[in-house]
Order: sequence, then C-alpha cells, then structure tokens
Amino acid sequence: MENLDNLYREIILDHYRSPRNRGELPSPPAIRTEGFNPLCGDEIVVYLDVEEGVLANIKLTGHGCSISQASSSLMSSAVKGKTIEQVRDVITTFKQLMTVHESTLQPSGEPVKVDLRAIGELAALAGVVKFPVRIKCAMLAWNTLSQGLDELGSA
Amino acid sequence: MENLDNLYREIILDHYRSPRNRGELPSPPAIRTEGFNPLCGDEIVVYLDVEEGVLANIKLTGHGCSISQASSSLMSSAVKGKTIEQVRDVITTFKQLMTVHESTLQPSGEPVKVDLRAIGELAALAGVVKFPVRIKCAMLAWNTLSQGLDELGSA
Amino acid sequence: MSSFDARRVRADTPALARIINGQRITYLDSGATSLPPRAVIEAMSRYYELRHANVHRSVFQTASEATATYEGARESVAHFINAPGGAGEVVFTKNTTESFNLLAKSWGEANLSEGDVVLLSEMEHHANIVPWFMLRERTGIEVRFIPVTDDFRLDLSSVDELMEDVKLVSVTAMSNVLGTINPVKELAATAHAHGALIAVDGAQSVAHDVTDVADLDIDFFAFSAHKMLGPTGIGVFWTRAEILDAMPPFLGGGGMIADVRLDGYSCAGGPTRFEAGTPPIAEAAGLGAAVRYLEGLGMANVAEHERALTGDALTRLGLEFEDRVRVIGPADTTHRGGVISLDVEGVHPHDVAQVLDQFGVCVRPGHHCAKPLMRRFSLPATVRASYGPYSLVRDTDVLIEGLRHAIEMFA
Amino acid sequence: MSSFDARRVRADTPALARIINGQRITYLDSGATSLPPRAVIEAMSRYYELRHANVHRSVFQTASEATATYEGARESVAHFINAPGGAGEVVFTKNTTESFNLLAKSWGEANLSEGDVVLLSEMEHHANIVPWFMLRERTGIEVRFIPVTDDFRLDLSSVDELMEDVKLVSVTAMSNVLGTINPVKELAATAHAHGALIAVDGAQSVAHDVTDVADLDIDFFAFSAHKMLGPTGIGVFWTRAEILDAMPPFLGGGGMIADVRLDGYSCAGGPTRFEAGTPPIAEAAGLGAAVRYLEGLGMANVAEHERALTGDALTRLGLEFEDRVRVIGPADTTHRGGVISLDVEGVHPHDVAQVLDQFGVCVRPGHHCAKPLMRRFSLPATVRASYGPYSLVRDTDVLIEGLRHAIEMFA
Ligand SMILES: Cc1ncc(COP(=O)(O)O)c(C=O)c1O
Ligand SMILES: Cc1ncc(COP(=O)(O)O)c(C=O)c1O
Repeated sequence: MENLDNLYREIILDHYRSPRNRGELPSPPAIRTEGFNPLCGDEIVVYLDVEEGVLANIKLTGHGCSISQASSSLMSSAVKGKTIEQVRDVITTFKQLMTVHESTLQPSGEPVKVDLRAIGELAALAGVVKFPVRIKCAMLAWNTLSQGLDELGSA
Repeated sequence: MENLDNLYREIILDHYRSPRNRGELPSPPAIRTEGFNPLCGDEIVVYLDVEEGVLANIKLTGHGCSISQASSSLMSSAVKGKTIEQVRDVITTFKQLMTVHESTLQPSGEPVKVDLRAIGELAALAGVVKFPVRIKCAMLAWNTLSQGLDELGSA
Repeated sequence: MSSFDARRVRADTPALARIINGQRITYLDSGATSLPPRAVIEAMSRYYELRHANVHRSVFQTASEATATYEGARESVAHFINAPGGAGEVVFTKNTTESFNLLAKSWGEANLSEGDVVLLSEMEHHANIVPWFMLRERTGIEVRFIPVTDDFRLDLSSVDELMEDVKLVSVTAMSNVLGTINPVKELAATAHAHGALIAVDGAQSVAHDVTDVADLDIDFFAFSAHKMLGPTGIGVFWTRAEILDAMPPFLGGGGMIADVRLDGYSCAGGPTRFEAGTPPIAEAAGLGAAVRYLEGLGMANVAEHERALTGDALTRLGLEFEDRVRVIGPADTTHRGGVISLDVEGVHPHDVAQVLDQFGVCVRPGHHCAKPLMRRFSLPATVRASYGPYSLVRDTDVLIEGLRHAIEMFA
Repeated sequence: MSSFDARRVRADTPALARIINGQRITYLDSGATSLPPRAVIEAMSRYYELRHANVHRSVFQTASEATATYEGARESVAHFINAPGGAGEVVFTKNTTESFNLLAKSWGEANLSEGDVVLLSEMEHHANIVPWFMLRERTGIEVRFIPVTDDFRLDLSSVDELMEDVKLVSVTAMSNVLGTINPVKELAATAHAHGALIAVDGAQSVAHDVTDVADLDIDFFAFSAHKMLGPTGIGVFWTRAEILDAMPPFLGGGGMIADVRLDGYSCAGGPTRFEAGTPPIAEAAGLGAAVRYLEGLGMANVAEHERALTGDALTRLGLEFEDRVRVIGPADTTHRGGVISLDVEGVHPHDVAQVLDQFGVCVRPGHHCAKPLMRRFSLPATVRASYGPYSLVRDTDVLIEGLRHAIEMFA
C-alpha cells in the first residue's frame, strides 16, 4: 500500500474533500474555459478574472476523480494572485513534474529535474507520475488553465 | 511422387494434351453456358445441342489447368449421346466421386461409395479428391454443364 | 454442473498466475476482454510454427492446411451459434464494432432511406450507436431509442408506438454496464410482426450462455472473439444466407472480387465478399480453439456458474456496504449476467479502481462506451466488475476487501 | 553484409523446420505472407500469458501494460518508417486492404468529387484498385491507370498528360507480380508539382528494403504486418499529422469518440479516431517484435541478401530452361525485388505449383490479385516464387529441380 499512500497523500485527500476556490465567476468579464477528458469523463470549468496582468481571481467547477479534483484545487491556490507570467512559470514547472517519470515510458524524452521545494503544496502531486494513466487526470485543470490564458492572449 | 502420379494419371495427361470435343456450336440453337473459377482464373464455355431429350452434341472451349481441362474433356466423352436423364445421373455420380474424401475435411457429410467400374474413364479423376483444392478445378466443367441443363429446363 | 470446474478453467489460464503488487491477480474485467486458456494461445503459436500461409488461392500443403484451419473456424462458429445455413453465413470481421459498421454501411445503406427508423435502446454500446448516427448523416434515417426503466430493464410499455416506421431493431443481448439480459426472442417476434428485421449485439452474451440464433429467430448477430476466451483481431458477423447474398460489398480489395478489369469489378459470393484482404488467419485458429474450449465446458454450465457467482456477489455487496455501494443494474440474477456496475458513495470510480489495483484486482472504471446510458442514470462513470468461467467466489472476497479499503481511505 | 546471416534467420523461424511430403519445406511464398520468427510468436504468447487486458480507459496494472505494449508498437512502427510526426501518425488497421479503404472512404470521400482523377497503375494489387472503383460509384471521380511497358516498368513517357486533373496518385512501391520497384520519390515530386498528393502501397516493399516516408516525401503509406514477419490481423495506415487531423472518421464505435449523446456524437483526435472498437492488441505486440527483429537484421542487409538471391535465380532460370520458362518481370535486379513470376510453356501454373508441392516447395499460382496486370500481359495466371530474409540459394535449387520435373511430366 506504500505506493498508494504516495499517490493519495493527506494533502490530496484534503483538497479533494474540501476543494478551494470552488464556484463560478460572472463571465464576462471572467474568461470561462471548459476542459474534458473523454477517456474517464472528467470535466472541469475554469473561470479567470485577470486585472492588469494579474490573475486576480480563479474559480472552478466540474467533477472527476480525487486526483483531478485535488489537482485543480491545488492549482487554484498556487496561481491565484500571481502575474500571468508567474502563472505560466508554475504551469511549466508542473508539466515538468508530470513528465519526469513518463520519460521511462517514452524513452525519447530527457528527464527534467524539478525542485520540489520551490513548488510548495503542489509537490504532493509528485506521486502521480508513478501512475502513468493518472497523469492526464492531474493535468486536466492545468491544460484548461493554459487554454484560458491563450484565449486571454488572443482576445 | 506416388500421390502425384495418382493425380496426373496417363489418361488425364492424354485428355489434357488432346482434349476431346473441343470447339464451338452455333448458338442458338445450341445452349451456351460460361463457367468461371475466380480463385484460379479457369474459364470454360460449354455448348449443348439437345434433340428430343438427348444430348446430341457437346463442345467446349476455355482454358485452365490440366485437371479442369481433362475433366471437361472426359466429361464431354461421358455424356455425349446420352439422354438428359442419363446425363444428370452421370453428373450426380461424378459429384459423389468428388465428395467422398472431402468429407474428411468436413466431418458433417456422410461418405458415399461410388462404384468406380460403372463410370469408365471418369474413374481416372478419383485421385483428385486427395487434393482438396483441386476438386473445384475438376468440378468446373460439371457445374457449368449442370447450369446449361437447368437453362434448358427453364427455357 | 456436471463436469464443469472453474478451478480447472483457472488452471488452464496462464494470465491468472500473474502477481500484481505482490498479490495473485484478481481478474474481474472479462466484460472488457477475457483471458484465453493455454489451448487458445497454443493453437495460434502452433499455427505460426507449423502451417502459416496465406489462405485460398494456393495448392501447396501448408496453404491448404491454413485454409482448412480458417474455414474450419467458420464451421465451428456456425455450430456454436447454431447458424441455420451453416458456415456460409459466418463472416469474419475484426471485432463487434466492425460487424456493426458492416451492417450499417452494407445492409443499411442498401435498405434504409429517409424516414426509415432504426430502433436501438438506451443501453447500447457505442458500437451499436455510432454506425447508425453515421448512416443517419448520409441517408436521413431516424435513430430511435427504447428507454430504460428505473429498474434497469428495457421499457417496452409503448412498444407499438416505438415500432412505427421501424425497419430494423438493433439491441444488445446483454448490457455491458447493467448486466441486464434483454428478451431477444420476444423482440424478434415483435420486430418481425411489424415487418422489421432484428440485429443483436452478442458481444457480452456469447461467452456467458448458450447462443442459438435459429431459436431466437433473429436476423443479424455480432460478437468478438476476445470476449469469449479467444484472441484480439477477429470478430464475427452472422446473418441468414438470403440476406447475406443480397448485401452489397463493404470493403474492396483482394479476395472479395470475382473479377477486376480496368473499367470495373464484380464481387465474389458468400462470406468472402465481406472479407477483403488477408484475413485474420491465426486469429481464426484461436477463435476455433476458443469455441471448442467453451463447448467443452458447456455454455449452460458456464451460465449457471456465473449466475451463482453474481447472486452471491449481489447479496454480499448489499450486506457489507448497504447504501454506501449502489449496484447500477438489476438487484437479483433474474435475466441478468455477471457484469456488476458499482457506484461507491463519495469515491470516484477512478479512485476505487486505483485502490483495487493495489489489491491486484482488475476492474474497469469509466463510461464503458455507453455514454447515453450513463446520462440516463446521471453518472459520469461506474466501477465495473465482470465475471468469466474462471472466476471464483474468492475473487469476490478480494473485491469486497478492496472496496472496504477504498471507502475507508476516502471517508 | 556485416552481421546479417540468413541461416540464423532460418534457425529463428520455426515454420521452416516443417516436413512436407517427406522433404524439408522450401518456402517461396513470402510475397503472399511471411513466416514469423520465434521472437514474434513468443511476444504474442507472452502477451496473452502475462498481461492481456483491454487497452485505454483503465487503471489496473495489466491494462497499463497492455496499453504500453500497444502504444509502444505505434512508436516502433513510426521509427521503422521514419514518420516525421512520430507515433501520432500511425493508425492500426487490419491489413493493407483496410488501409486503402480507409484512405478512399475517409480522405477520398471528403476531398474528391466528380471530375477529379485518382491515378493508379496497371500493376496495382486489387487492394489499391477496388476501393477507388467503389468511390467512383459514389462520387463520379475518374480512375486512371499509368500503363506498364513491355519490359515491366511504369510507362511515364506521357506523365504530364496522365497527371491532368489528378488529385491523388496511388501506386505500389513494388509490384507483387513483377517484382518491379517503382520510382516512388520521383512520382512524389511529380504529384506534388501538379498539386496532387501521393499514396504508396508498401505491402511488398516494407519487409524487403529500408522505408523512409519522410525522405520519399509521400503523403500516405499502407502495409500489412503479416508480410513483414509479423502476425495476421494487423496493418498500418500512415499519413502526415495535418492530413490525419482533417480526415473524417471511417468506422464508428467505442474508442473513436469524444462523446456520444442520444442526438449525436463527436470524435476523438489522433489515430484513435480511426480505431473503432477493441484494437488488435496482441497483434500490435507481434508487429512491434517483428519491427525490432527486422531492425536487428538491418533492412539494407535484407535488401542486399534478397537482391543476391534474385540475381542468382534469374541467371540460373535462364540458363536452365531458356525459353521454356519465361520470367514475367524485369530481367535483372535493377529496381527489382525478390518476387519472380514464371510462365512455364505448356504447363498451367496450377499444375506447376502442384508438382512443386511434391518437392515441398511453396509457390503461388494465380492472378495474385492483380487481374488488370494479368490481362495486360494476356496471362490467366503465373507461378510466383518470392524470397524473404530466411531464403537461401538452396531454395532456388529445389525450385529449379521441381520445375524440371513439372516440365518433363507435361512434355
Ligand atoms: C502490393 C500489395 N498490395 C496490397 C496487398 C494486400 O495486402 P493484405 O492482403 O494484407 O491486405 C498485397 C498482398 O497481397 C500486395 O502484395
Ligand atoms: C455490448 C458490447 N457491444 C460491443 C462491444 C464492442 O466490442 P469490440 O470492442 O470488440 O468491437 C462491446 C465491448 O466493449 C460490448 O460490451
């Protein structure tokens, strides 16, 4: 069960049971972006309020497994109040965290070291990479956030 | 090579080299029927002159392997001058000859004994049944003849 | 149960010796794919080791043997489902899904037009939905659904209304989510009474009970070898000879033609018209062996065995978890097979399956390719456990232990 | 030839130990299907014995492994043909024939309309003819043929005329009857210069020489595992990602959808959009092993080995039989592979093959699914001998001995 405890760390279960930043924002002005994982049915909606280059507020709705829900809750805490540039950095770091071990499946990719201390609570999700099929659960919110920022850029 | 000699008996090679009743008949009045084996490309055309219930004349054209050619030549000799009823009997007997051993492949069919002495030269084709894929070569002319008689019946 | 012994089946099945996370595997995913016995695996290895050759069109020894193997499998399948017209009615496809596409594109496009209705049910697998939606786009047919009742059965209360303008009824013999076994024979009678034909999805039923297409009096039947202890890569499409003979070709290429000229082509007759290209020969050898193996077990015995397992599991799940675990499917074994979908309160199916994996338990979380049905019951997904002839009560024990652990973890 | 040793390949291939009519088998039918090495057979057995499960959509251990096996095969194939966009461009089908049907029905129906021309050649296999005839029936496109010269080459003398209104050129890399290797790279340049795309039938070429779809600069490529030491039941369709992404679905069902509702559906992206239903998972394991095996041999070594065999055979057939045996194909090994079609004077191909069978020689008599080509040369059939990486000069010895016997017998 050691592996399992590594996946379902207490922080993750806590964010799953009590998700942060849950809810909606009036859109517009908020940017509303939907994410969908057709394989497991997980759905997420991300609302972003951006003011003067800062992600002033973020809210999430949707449903899915503990990993996707906890990941979105952890994400919202990690990015709220940051500048868009900082948010993009966090996204990049998180994507690296999620690909470190995937590289054992796809031998082409170079493993990248991520400094776990630098990412705070997000580090709790590091155990997910040992469960390759769950990586996409963890990534759903982040991909949706990326997409929202892209829409913002092109708006 | 024993098996092979059993397949390519001297009579068969003789009928292959010097096919009997080769040629065409004016049609009408003759019945003209085409036979075709899509798998190996063998083709045959059978011309039948029927007068007062008797197969007065039969001619064949086409091309194919030694077995299909010899079988058609042997067939023409066996049925020429016979009444339609007698021709149908010969066809039935020949079909039985060709299914005796096929039954070892398809365990559902009951083997039927054919009296080899009663069928004359046709008995030379008995070796074909040991080569299941060649049975359809031997049968081509006969199936075409059957079809011709059916057309006659329905005309 | 006569000579049937699930432990013997288990001993015949190499994949059941696998150790997962330190524990013997508990395979409860036979509804997705089944684990083949050694006899099936060896039939294919032996084929490749001794007599591999392309079928038809050749005279050499191994080619004849390969052809006999391939055509022999057709005979075996015809016997297994009691095809009234024998082997000549059995078409080999790649899976159930292709069989339905063949039905929709060949028979459907030739026989259905705008205004005609194809009647499906809300519990169909996508394999028996999407091909009809695609046909609808091309021809303007209507696709209608038999509703599913709250107790997980087909709602046939207004069947006469449903049957209006229906040219084809196409339903599953057994739901791959609910376990519900549908009244196929009655539906066939209804369809025929309304001048419609009936197609049946046998993917879930064929490995778990006796199939008799003649007795059911149905018109089309589709299933996959991999769900009946056979290999991947081969499926079956069956229809009555007179229907098959009138169906236009589906895929074009070698083997399915009578002639090809620069200006056109003509088609071969029989099942080969629908088998373009080199067919799944080794897979047919495997399917033939699977059919023989299942006939050796006796399908009635298999059905009885799985019914007992299912009944036991339903009872114990109820006693153990009460309302914390809801069974999405009929509550007892009446007209119900060994597929048990679960909704665990407060634990997402993905997480349930993840925890169960730590116990070596293989179950499937998800929508099971039946999204309309999931919407009907407002569920994004379920966790599905499904039995096979090698399943034992011990498998249910481990399942229950794992579920207990999952519930505790997320409490 | 570095480390390549055909005798080692032979020792790896169990089916070559077979005794036929008292003699060791002489397998000269690799053009029809090839004999897999032990590594391929065992990859499939091991898959079924250890990790069989349905792919995608599950979290348990063996399902992840099955998925990794299946997707890993996609990676291997992408590497083997040097797909510029990697595994995401590789679609698994059931065989080359299905790949061409996919091309014609999905890409063709979406991109071609009345008046558009698809340019084939007279030496195409039915797999690359019949799907276009079927498309012609539905859309009114024109199907045009590049003629074949008397010395068995594509007649490109009036290529500009031929290219008029052409939207797609679809040709074989190597003829399965003549052995002719076509100038695919030049044809690709011509096609693109005329604003057309080019599809290539790699069924015969892929197991016998290096394939580099990026260097050839082609747009579509199709082949079958069973002709490259792999299993039956799986084929490949490759196209560039930007083309694939724009292609509408082909077969409908599970796996290829993003969502299904009672009123419609939406499709998944990538190769899975074209892989409806349970895919050939064990077959992908076998194909992956075949690719690794061939890469171990080195495709350039295989090509050199077979070229040597072919050159030797052409010379000796000429010396031995002079005009009694005519080679239907190029007379030397320039742009020519190891497929040798023979016309034996006075002996029907069926009879030649029958006599050869008594010597344990496996050759194929018939039209080889290339009837337009047979008509072009006024032949009902040929006897075809074809080499593989396990072939030896000894095989040619037995072939010649058998031919001598056949000629005597029918003299
Ligand atoms: C050139 C060519 N194309 C296509 C095919 C068809 O391959 P398959 O039968 O595997 O679909 C073949 C094999 O017979 C071939 O030789
Ligand atoms: C009821 C039902 N129909 C169809 C299918 C599709 O079978 P396959 O994936 O083998 O085509 C399945 C299996 O998932 C099924 O359970």
